[in-house]
Amino acid sequence: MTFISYLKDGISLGSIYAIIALGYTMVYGIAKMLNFAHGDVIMVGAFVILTAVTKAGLSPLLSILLAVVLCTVLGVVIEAVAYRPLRKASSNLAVLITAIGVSYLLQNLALLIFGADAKSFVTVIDVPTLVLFDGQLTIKGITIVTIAACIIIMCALTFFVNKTKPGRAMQAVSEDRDAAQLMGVNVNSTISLTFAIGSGLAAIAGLLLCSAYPTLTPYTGAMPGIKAFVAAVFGGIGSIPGAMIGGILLGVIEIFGKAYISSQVADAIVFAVLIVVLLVKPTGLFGRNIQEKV
Amino acid sequence: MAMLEIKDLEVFYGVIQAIKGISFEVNEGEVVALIGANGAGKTTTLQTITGLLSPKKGSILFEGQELTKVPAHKIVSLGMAHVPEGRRVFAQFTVYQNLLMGAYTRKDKNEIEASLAEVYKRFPRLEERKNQTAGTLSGGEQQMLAMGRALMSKPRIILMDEPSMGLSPILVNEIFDIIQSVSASGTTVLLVEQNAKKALSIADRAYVLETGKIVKEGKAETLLNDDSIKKAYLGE
Amino acid sequence: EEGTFKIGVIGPMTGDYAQYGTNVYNAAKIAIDEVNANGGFNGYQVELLDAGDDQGDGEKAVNAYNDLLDKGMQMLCGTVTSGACIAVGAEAAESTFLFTPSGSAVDCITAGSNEFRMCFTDPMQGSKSAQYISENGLATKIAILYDSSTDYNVGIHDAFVEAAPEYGLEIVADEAYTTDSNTDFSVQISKIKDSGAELLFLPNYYSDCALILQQAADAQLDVTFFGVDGMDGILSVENFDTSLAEGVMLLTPFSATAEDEATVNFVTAYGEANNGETPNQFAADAYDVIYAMQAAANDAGITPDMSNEDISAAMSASMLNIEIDGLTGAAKWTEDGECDKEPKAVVIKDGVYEMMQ
Amino acid sequence: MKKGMSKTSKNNYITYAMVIVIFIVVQTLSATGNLSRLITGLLVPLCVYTIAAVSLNLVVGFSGELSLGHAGFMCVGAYSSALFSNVFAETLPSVPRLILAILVGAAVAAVFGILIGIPVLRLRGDYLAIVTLAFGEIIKNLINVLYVGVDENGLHVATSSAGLNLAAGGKQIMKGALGISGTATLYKDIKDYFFPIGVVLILITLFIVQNLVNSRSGRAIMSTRDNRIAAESVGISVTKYKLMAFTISAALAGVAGVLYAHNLSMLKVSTFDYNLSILILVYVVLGGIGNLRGSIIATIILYALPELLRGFSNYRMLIYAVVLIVMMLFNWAPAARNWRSRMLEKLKGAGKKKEAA
Amino acid sequence: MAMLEVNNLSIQFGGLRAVDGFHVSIEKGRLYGLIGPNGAGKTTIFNLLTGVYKPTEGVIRLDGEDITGKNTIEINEAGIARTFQNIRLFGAMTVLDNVKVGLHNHYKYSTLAGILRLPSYFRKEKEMNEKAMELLKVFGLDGEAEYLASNLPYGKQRKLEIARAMATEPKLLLLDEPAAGMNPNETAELMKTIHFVRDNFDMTILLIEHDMKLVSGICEELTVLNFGQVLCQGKTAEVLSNPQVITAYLGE
Ligand SMILES: Nc1ncnc2c1ncn2[C@@H]1O[C@H](COP(=O)(O)OP(=O)(O)OP(=O)(O)O)[C@@H](O)[C@H]1O
Ligand SMILES: Nc1ncnc2c1ncn2[C@@H]1O[C@H](COP(=O)(O)OP(=O)(O)OP(=O)(O)O)[C@@H](O)[C@H]1O
Ligand SMILES: [Mg+2]
Ligand SMILES: [Mg+2]
Repeated sequence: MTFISYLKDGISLGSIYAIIALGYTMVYGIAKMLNFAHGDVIMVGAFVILTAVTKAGLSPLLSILLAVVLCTVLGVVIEAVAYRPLRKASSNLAVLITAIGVSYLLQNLALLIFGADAKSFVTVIDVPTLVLFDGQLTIKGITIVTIAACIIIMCALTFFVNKTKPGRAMQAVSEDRDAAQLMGVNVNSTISLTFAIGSGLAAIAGLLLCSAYPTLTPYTGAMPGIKAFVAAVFGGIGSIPGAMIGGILLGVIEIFGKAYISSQVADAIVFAVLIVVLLVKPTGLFGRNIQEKV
Repeated sequence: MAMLEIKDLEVFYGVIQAIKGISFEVNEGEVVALIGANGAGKTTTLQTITGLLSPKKGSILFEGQELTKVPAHKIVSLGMAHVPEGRRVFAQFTVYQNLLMGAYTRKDKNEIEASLAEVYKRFPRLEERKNQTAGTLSGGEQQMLAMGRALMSKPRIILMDEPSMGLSPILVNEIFDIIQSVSASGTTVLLVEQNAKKALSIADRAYVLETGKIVKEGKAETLLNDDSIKKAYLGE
Repeated sequence: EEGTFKIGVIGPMTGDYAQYGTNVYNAAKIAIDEVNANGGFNGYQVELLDAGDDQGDGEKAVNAYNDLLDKGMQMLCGTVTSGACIAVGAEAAESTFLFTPSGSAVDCITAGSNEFRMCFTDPMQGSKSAQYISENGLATKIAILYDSSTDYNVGIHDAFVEAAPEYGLEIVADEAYTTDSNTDFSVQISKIKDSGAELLFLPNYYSDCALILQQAADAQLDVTFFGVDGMDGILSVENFDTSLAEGVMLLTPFSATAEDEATVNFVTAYGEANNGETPNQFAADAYDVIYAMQAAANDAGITPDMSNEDISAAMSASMLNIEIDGLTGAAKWTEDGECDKEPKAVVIKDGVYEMMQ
Repeated sequence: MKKGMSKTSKNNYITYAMVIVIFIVVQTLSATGNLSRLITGLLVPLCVYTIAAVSLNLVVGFSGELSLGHAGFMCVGAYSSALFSNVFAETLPSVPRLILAILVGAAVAAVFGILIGIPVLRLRGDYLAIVTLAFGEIIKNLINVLYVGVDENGLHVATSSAGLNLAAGGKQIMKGALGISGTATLYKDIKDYFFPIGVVLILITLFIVQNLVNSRSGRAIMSTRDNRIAAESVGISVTKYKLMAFTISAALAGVAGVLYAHNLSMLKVSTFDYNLSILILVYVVLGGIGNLRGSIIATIILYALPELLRGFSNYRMLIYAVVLIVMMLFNWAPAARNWRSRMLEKLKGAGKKKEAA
Repeated sequence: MAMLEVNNLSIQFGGLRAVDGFHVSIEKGRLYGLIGPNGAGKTTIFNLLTGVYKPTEGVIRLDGEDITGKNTIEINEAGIARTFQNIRLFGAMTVLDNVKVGLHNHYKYSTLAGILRLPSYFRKEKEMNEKAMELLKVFGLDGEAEYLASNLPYGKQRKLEIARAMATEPKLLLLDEPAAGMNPNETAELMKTIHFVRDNFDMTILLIEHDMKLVSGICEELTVLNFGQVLCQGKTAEVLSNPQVITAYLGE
């Protein structure tokens, strides 16, 4: 039973990584950039919800909606102002560094506005805990919600990217921007759309992250952002199911590492497993192994 | 009025001027060839017309509309398609998906299906390979795909950048036949070619580009028999 | 200007630990305003320089220290975090008077004879905790959950573990987490639950503890929770459900909910100046530091025109003469710079601290 | 047929000259008392980060791989050398001890470079980036639980403080999250020379990197960056040369770590997290990928910026972020580049006209 | 004995047998052409010969030595160098350095000597420069030695690729569509250069080309490939008049 229970814990934690990784991988796969500010958009989303609920007294649903809208706008604005001018830069590292600048900017703005003190997140999602096997296994409501959200978002994104026209356009843009343009794809708006979706999902991720681990500071998004990056790579860059599976596995490994090896070196264990997996499968679990035509 | 009219076009890469004030026109139904040595600026010209590059000076009128003010992605729906140099197929898409991207701006499913059938008829190889990822196609196959993809938008004018590059002799002939049949079906063609002989033999008119300037123009037959052209571009 | 003392604060004002630095700075400001109103340092007014932000990092702390010296700093209230304090301590040794409110690692003030601290040392908190638990018969089977990547937590943990056998405590679970994964404690909590521990020792800062308490409640972990001074502040975490902290015990020198006049005044003043925030133990320590500096300054008879070295020497000598009764209790100082005061044990009852014994 | 100095070697000499001129200017200012303490304090850290940036540029700029674990190598260099210095604190005089410490730091970091490089360099692009990041974090996590002490029986290594079992009179050197403290104090006598030493180390780093890049092996390294398949087709072993770049870069990062560890009294592993790796990457990218002089200039500007912005107190990190974004756009956006080169042309044109007139 | 002996070479990509039972025998000093329709498998054969792909079946012998299954580097050392259909230069390096990378395994000095600038560094670098300039001169690229390779016009990039391949001092040089993207004049010039190289550098050359003028102009023998299989092999003139070749490849 303890094994099952640990597995459940791992999946709960992993589902949080997964939900962040889904938004991350969207931008990562299409715009071909590591958006280091993604984690901070998550933080902004969480702060918006918290402020809307506690200070403005909005209903939870309305607050979430507000956060999604604001984060979407934020994502689009960031892309237009800070990333778009660098789209044709001679190295794609340039935009990576700018993303880091944006990350600092969001953190420090939040610091000035909300202060440094950690705040507890309020209960926005109220789903009862599931009790199984006479209380031997309990699954928290938020976990169920997160996993459900993950699956829904994963399916929706997969469908969107593969089966809809804007989705196809996104893939074309990720392959070859100029050629996509020649096909009539508006590259700017496609990338904006990508950021809009990614950032909207960040707001949801912020909600779920802070509901599961109810603490919030201006730096709350940074570490989960990195872990989501790890999860996205783990699953295979640009692969939507990969992001989800990568996230969940990351969580499970972390929990098993703590449970069966040592809680002091759990981080090292997670990363060591990641390395081993990548050495065996160099493009991640679901990454396509693109052979270069010589 | 000409279908496509380029006036005093100047294009820069940073501080380097690649196009130094060229003017030319393409009339409806014509095949116009643009020939010139390596680095003359042929590709640059085509890319400027379809908005991938923006000119510093000059105007590009397509059916009376100023293209320099139209964003690149809107150009294809005006009826202009571009087969880019180096093919630029979507490497991870299948052949079929590439062709569908060509019809990105079109809505009517049945018509798209019809175009697809037409392209497959023109390029049976593409139908054979429709589920292969484009990146693993041979060079010639990719070239066919690039042309097929451009045709999927049902363009009124098609710009082709060295479509015969890397093709087998039989395919070169085929491609030129296809260009002719495309032209015969009413599509105007602006053709950039290194294979000047072939290009001139199917073109109505031609322009010769040298280091960013047009140095000669005229009827294709005339140029085909022009001594200096023969010497410089036909290898005779 | 001439005729005023200049005091600097160094601590994390941005970054992961910003809450500690800002608390110290805000409290120092309040204390200095009060001190100026009641006669200043030896009759001279005191000016608080802009906060020296170190983001909790030693190297940046040294930079901040140098910058403050450029700006005329004569005495230092800082630094806030231990690692940074050790780094600055080496620079300030025998040159600038250093008085840290919260640098609790042993080495923070060992570099020079002119270095003092307000808080307890980590090892002392560790062993005092063990002693307290044992003497009051709170438990014998102990579990620990601590951040193994942060010096404060490790310092207390190590000392506690060392002292435990001496006091007849058995450590049945010793679980860790790191700053990089400080949100999910499910495994650690279930291991602790399985270990049969009666008491969970939490030598961590309050923001982590808030999460731990929440998850422990979810897991229905039924033990006594025992914290140290870092736990203080938990009741004022915005939106925290204080019922989760019911029955939690901690050793702390300060309680923001105490009803003595000094505390009430301070908490009110702090809230007014900082849009309603409640000060934590860092703030209280910093507040006391300024008052202790005042006492020492008056005793030493220093004047603003003296050099940093002279001020430092005079203050250090006087530190041994003074005694203050501050927010964190009655305190006096030993020659090695340590503060001699008794930790107060409190228990959280109905959302407020209640003194034990 | 030697036609004077080639363009690259001229470029190299300009870089050396720049470093030396900056050094002389700084020394002069300092000798005449025109340097604030803040700036003086920044000098050695600047050397640390310059070395780190130049060495990272070898990997990012010349071998074309994105490494996010550079701080890990600094960390290894820092810890191994600090350990060495502490162990031999009594047996060796400070100058040879420092030299040996530098070599130890470089060697240990190089070994780690090889150990990590062999498996991971088979990966490409972002997969390689994530694995380097992972290694950095693993190193950090493991050192965090490492305790090392010495007594008359020699070196003891353990994973907890209690596990060391030191004999009486033994001394704990590495204390897990508490790190190593007091290393700088061992070098009090030569502390003033750390800046010149740092500058010499920069020059050596430049010497190694520039000469490597302009040699047979350097060309091989760059060829693997530009086109892996073509490089193999002419008989270049991609793995060998990527590994060479990675290892040399790691060794030099180790040297940066040594300087860091010996300049500061406090060595904490949490300093060397992925944020530091990213920060160094920021220097490299802002200064220009593959441009060593750019790395130096960018390091100086970006490291000093937040320190010089201290006057803006709360807003300084915000301003820093904005400036970083703006500088990146200005340096990298094609539009800005075109504008700059046009301006440059104009300036040149104007200059010529003047000459003609 | 032939310089290159290939027997029963095959490779399978998923369901596609891209090269199927390919065989060829090329004498030392020959100028040999490999032609065939697009997608016939010509480039794939180059990739097999140079170890980019591992054959599913077959044997490759170079000068009697079995090199089947060796990796690209070993094969280059054994004496095969190539150019690529889609140009692969070291774009951010100078033209001169591109060739010097090709010289890498023939002018050796240690990394340490390079860093410390020991005498061997100066000696070898001087030799390398001279050798590289000599090669560049053959292709008329000596004037552009300090240009970045990516700034060269297309035709010159192709030539630089050949120069770089030659720098590795191969016995067998594989050229994949060297005349692609060149106009007839440039092609004519290239033909002369290829001849010159063969004659003066003691090389065997196998080339893929679709430009019949070049093929009929300089190739002495040809193999025609169709659907991965050898359609026809022999003297150039004979092959080009083979009716099968005409229907499958040449047309008209
Ligand atoms: N991205 C670029 N940056 C700088 N210069 C460029 C760039 N692209 C092209 N050029 C230069 O502009 C000029 C014209 O190039 P363009 O590609 O239009 O020539 P082209 O006639 O198409 O030649 P080719 O037959 O080789 O395709 C050349 O001198 C080329 O070097
Ligand atoms: N890695 C691969 N995976 C799948 N199919 C491949 C791969 N490489 C080549 N092919 C297929 O093998 C066949 C032969 O390709 P190859 O590139 O050798 O043709 P080629 O004869 O060089 O043609 P061209 O003259 O057009 O360059 C083609 O149908 C191609 O699609
Ligand atoms: Mg072109
Ligand atoms: Mg080919």
